[in-house]
Amino acid sequence: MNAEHDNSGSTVTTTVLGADEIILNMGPQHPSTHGVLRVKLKLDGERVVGSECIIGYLHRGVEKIAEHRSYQQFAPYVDRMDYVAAVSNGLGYCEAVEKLLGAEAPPRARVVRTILTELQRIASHLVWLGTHALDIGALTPVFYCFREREEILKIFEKYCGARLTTHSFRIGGLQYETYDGFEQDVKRFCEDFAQKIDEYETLLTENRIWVGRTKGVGILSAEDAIALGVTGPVLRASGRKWDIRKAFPYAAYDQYDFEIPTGPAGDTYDRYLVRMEEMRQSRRICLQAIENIPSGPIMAKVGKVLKPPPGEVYHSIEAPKGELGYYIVSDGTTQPYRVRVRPPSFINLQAFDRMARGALVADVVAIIGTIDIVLGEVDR
Amino acid sequence: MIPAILQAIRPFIIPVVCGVVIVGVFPLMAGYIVLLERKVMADMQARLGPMRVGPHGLLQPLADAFKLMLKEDIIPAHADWFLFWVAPVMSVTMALLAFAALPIGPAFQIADINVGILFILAVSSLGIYGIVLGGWASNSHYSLLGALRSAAQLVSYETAAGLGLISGLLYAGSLSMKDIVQAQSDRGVWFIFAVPVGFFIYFVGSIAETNRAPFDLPEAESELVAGYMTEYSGFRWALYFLAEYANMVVVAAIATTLFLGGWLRPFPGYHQTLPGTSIELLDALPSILFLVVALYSLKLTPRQPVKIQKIVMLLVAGGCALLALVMAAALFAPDPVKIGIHGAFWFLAKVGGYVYAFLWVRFTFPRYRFDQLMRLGWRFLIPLALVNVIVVGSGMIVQENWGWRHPLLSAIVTTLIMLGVAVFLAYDDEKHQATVQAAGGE
Amino acid sequence: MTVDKILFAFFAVLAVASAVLMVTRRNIVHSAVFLITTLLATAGIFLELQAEFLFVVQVILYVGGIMVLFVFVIMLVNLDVSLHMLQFNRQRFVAAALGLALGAQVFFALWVGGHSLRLPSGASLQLPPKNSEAIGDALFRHYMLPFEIASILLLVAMIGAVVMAKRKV
Amino acid sequence: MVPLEAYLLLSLALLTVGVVGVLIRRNVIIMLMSIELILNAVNINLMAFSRAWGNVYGQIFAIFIITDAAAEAAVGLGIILAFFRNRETVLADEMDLLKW
Repeated sequence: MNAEHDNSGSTVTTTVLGADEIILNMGPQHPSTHGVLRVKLKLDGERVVGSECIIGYLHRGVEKIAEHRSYQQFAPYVDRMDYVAAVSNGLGYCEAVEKLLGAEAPPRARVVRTILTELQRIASHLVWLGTHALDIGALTPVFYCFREREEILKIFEKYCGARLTTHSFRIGGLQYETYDGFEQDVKRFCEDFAQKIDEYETLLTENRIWVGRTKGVGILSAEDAIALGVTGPVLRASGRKWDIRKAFPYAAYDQYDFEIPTGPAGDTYDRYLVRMEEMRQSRRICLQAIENIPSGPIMAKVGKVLKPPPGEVYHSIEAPKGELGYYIVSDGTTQPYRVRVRPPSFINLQAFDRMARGALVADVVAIIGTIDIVLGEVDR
Repeated sequence: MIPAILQAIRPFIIPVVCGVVIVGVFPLMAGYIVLLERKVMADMQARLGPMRVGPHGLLQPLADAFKLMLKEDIIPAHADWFLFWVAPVMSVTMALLAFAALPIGPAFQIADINVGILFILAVSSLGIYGIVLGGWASNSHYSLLGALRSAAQLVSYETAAGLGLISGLLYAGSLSMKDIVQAQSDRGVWFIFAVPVGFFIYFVGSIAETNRAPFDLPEAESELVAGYMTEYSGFRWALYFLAEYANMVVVAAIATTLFLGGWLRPFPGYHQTLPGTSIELLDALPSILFLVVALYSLKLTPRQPVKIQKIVMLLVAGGCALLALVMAAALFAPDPVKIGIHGAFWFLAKVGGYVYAFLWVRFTFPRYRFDQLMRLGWRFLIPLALVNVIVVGSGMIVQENWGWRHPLLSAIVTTLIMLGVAVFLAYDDEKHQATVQAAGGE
Repeated sequence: MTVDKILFAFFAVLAVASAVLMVTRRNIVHSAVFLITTLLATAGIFLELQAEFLFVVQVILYVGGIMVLFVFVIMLVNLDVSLHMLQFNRQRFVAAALGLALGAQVFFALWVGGHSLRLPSGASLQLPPKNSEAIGDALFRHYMLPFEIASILLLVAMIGAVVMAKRKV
Repeated sequence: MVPLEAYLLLSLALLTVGVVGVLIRRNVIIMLMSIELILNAVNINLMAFSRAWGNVYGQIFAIFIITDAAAEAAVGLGIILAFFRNRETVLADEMDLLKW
């Protein structure tokens, strides 16, 4: 079953195994690997004794493409990495290039960017919650989640015409002014959303089966998480209060008041609680921001042709899944010399083996879900 | 010669006709149970469900059936073709065989076997072979894992569900399906009120036995793709599907017969008559219900966008009106006919309610993990069921010897005792789990 | 009464044929399936003998319990290896001859001495109609001690099986 | 009415097949299944006699035999599993040492 199609140069041997150990291939076509991830599991009965993630089925050479596009031309490509959080990707890239240029977006643009990014965070977490619950067997939350996500996507659509891969930001600020009624839409959404989160929580948080399936599953200690470079909600659930929004504030985050939730145990249940609380905090940020959007220009003066001075820059933001960093080297021409992306999903996926060892097959599904990977970002 | 043969086959005519009706009608009915499931699911998930084929998706089952029949029939390479072929047939045969002893109303029963309920349990316990052999014959890890899980799960939960049934059977004092209903009529109480804990155990056990969520591990989509059905497609897959829904109806029918009063009308002591007639209000309820549905369909008819949909909707309205007419006419028919038709209505209504509870549970709860499922079965349900049998038995003795005439009195006492036992078991299980986790797994 | 005979013949032929297939099949799973068929045919014969309760016990316990255990174990031990090996052992001809000789001997004994056994004709007596009640009566009135002993046997077997199958005792 | 001899003959046939199965197969699981076949043959006898005598005592004995078969299957399969774990074989003629 697994020997003949092994075209990935993997290191797991499929030689003679003991009577109890079998190798199970999950994916790349599997309902709960969230795309084209392939996981090779070494099983002792139903218990995982080893695992290997085999990636690259969605590799498109995004970083290489960057070397043959101008800075503006490359911006839409980054949306295709983490396609459930395209706005965040765009923000990271635009700010990195702005840093390289020495420019800064005007205040109004920064506030609008913050609002849209936080909405995107909520949308991304909603996708995570729905699919995660579906993996664990709860059929209903996914529809509730997508119902609310739809509202967010509608706001995006009204703002820039696109729903999924929005390309809503430009280097130096925004392309579009906010539409009439933008504030009302966001406000209405945020006000309704508080009650919606409670609705999800009544379905899951206290549910014995849900707690049984997630508590104590896929434990990742803070030390391990840091050693593996894990960031985002996964790290915070392990108890470290690390959030780029607080540590190196970007956009307009320094103006707003919000909490960074952390979890005590670093298990799947804590990651669930952390993400739920993050949605509440995102809502809070949106509500604060929408109260007071400064007026003024939305675009800094960066010129039509971007020619950053030679040099290099690393800029990272807190994407919904963790630290999303862009490392850009300029050789003074209109095209970047090298772009390297630090995708949170890719790094977080490294922790999978640590979490899955000793778990049961059913837990593997929960663990893949709880890392919250998007294969477009892992493979790039 | 011919009269002799006629004489010989005469006792078989009615059962054979009933059997043919069930085998012929049930697959269609299963299709509509699927439609119902999808509609209920859609309702709970804030969406519409199938709307395309026919008005409100009413022709969807037929479309699905045609699609499944036209699909390519794939037998995987290196599969054991004989068992691969035979397994789904086995599954569906055993599931439909159980219908032989189900009393759908006092008049409509293929055979009143004096070990009826055991017969149904026996036959439905054979359905496991369809799953296990199918999973093995597919020659796939997912299928085999699903099959093994299924075998372990069915064996465990059959025990619990069986013990749950026994507590009800203690009250019934018979294994014949007809006598069980009769006993409830005589005692004047449905056994769900006499042994609520037994009913609860059977409910959980029957969900697990039919592989429905939250116990649908053998076909857990997110883990094992589709479990034992992974390699099946087209019509064979449809057979498995049919077997699953048939099993669902069978367990619902057992529960209805033993715990929910079978074909008996609710509130037998309530005798409010309709003004100006001698017809009882509750007896007239079915026809009123069908009439309302018919009128509602009629109201929806002009709103259908396509002509063919209008026609189908009109047919639905006509069908419901016809049923209402039949139910109403039965009120004036001689007693056996009246009880037969109305009994069938109440029986099917109760089965429908039980199945609805299944669906409700399915869309509300996440899925158990395998070890949790086993723990729930062996550490909670089976001990609870064992204690329940003893407590209910003792309660009956006490009731008979001490002269507690009212059946509900001992029911209340035994239920309170059982609740205490359940709390204790849950507490003990949690403590055990804590020590296991403290010891670091295993 | 012809229905009786037809049923008996059908089940008997089914039982013997699948028993033979069970012994001769190469694949263990097929063997198990044929044994299941034999057991079901036997259950049919029980039904034909008006022993409904034993019919149900046979189906629930034998087919639904014991054979599930067999199938389960067959699937746990891997089968591909033994499939290609020699299926019968070296003394197979002698053994088969001896087995058949035993059968022939008993048959001969029946043939010769069957009339002197004074077996009841069967048609004369009827079983009590309520089969399960009669069995319960007999079991708990006259055979209480054997019943308890059987339960202890089961307990012992259960403990034995757990100890055997456990990895670390 | 089916004569009693017919049941005895059927039982004899199953017994013979079972005995031959135990003797000629190498696979322990099939040997165990053949033993089940023999027990089953006994059951048919008992049931036939019970019917012939018109009482249920034969059926009681059949119940005990089924109990016995269950116990035997559980322990036997337990041994086979334990053995398979040690030696990775289920063939009877490879079980030729007292200790591994």
